Amino acid sequence: MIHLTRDPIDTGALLAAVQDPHCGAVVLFLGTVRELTGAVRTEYLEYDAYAPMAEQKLREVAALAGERWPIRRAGIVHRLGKLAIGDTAVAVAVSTPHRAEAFAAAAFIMDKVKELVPIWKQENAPDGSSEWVHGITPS
Amino acid sequence: MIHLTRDPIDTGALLAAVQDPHCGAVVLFLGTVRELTGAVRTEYLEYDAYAPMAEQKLREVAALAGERWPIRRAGIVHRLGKLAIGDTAVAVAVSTPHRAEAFAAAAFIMDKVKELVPIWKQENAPDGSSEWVHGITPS
Amino acid sequence: MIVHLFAGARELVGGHTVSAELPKGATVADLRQALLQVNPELAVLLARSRIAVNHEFAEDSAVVPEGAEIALIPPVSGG
Amino acid sequence: MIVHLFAGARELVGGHTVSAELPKGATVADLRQALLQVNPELAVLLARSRIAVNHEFAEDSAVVPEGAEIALIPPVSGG
Repeated sequence: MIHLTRDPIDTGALLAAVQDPHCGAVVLFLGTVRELTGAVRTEYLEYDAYAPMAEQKLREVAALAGERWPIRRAGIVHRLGKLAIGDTAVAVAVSTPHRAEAFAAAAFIMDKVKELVPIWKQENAPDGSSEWVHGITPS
Repeated sequence: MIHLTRDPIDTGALLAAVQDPHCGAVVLFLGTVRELTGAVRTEYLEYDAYAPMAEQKLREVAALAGERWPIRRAGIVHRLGKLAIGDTAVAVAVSTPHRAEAFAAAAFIMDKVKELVPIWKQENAPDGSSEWVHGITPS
Repeated sequence: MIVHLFAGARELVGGHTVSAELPKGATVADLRQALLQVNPELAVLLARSRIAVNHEFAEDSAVVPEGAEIALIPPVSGG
Repeated sequence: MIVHLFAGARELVGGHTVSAELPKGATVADLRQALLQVNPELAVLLARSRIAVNHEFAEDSAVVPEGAEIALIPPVSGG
């Protein structure tokens, strides 16, 4: 289950998709919309993507993680469109035989999603102003 | 949400319990019953606990994690009784402002659960034999 | 004094509790000695186990309070 | 050659794509130069952006194949 969606992310379905009888560990990460980033208040976020490339890169990120850890199944779902405070923007789930691998693989996948996948968020403040976030310059 | 249960663990309720508008990250860990541990095949597991002490220790483990990381909410649910392959034995969920903290805190909680909480599992093999697991000697 | 047993200890003894006679002011170490005498079958597991007094792990040097809830905690295997 | 724009780049230009004239055999570096001439308002963001050719990040030295799908990828902020 690796895809983009404009609907709320179904974390139950994602968990079910990665469970495996050979695995003792599942880690699910949810990136949720925070009200405050430092002192800046968010009213809502808008996510956009270069969709075909983003889905390809999500699959590549899962494959990269699979080269490093014995992942049985991995799922990555990223939401697009308008998200309110508390909404889940991204969900990553992996199953592995043992727990240390699951934590490491899920953290790695999130790092790579934030580096390699063409998705952007626009901060929308309570005063009506908005700004696309382009904080991290790739080296 | 920190408790023992004989019923299947409701991971959706656990996730809902830890979500917080001030948090950008949720990590959920599930420890599930594996069919194979090394070459040993499991038919089912039976979990038992010294229940009042175990629930107290689960709360202490969550508090210990809260001293180290800015956890907004933490939940730990451990199942007791007979568990089949694929069943979830333990679920840990934490919410934090940023993701690195959530991964670290959930991993720490699992380490401490395995060290400090009086819960035991009995391996039941397909040949009908069974054995309580007392592998780790505390120092 | 009643000592609660769990998991492998329960299986070795064939019961959920054992009784041990302990004088007032006895320590956890004394309790271990008393348990060994009554239930020598626990010897190997007891050496690897912690003793809980009122739901807290207790050092061997700790005095066992009167009326305390005592449990033998073999190496745990939850999670 | 059409270049797809996203996020801040789309906002700066006021459109979803820009066109740039590129000779056959031109590289990604040439594409950057051509973009700058047509849309100087992209200068600052372009310097921090990657170029994707057929859904892969491309080095400045790479030749842009004919008929390729080209996109300007500003620093990403998903997750």
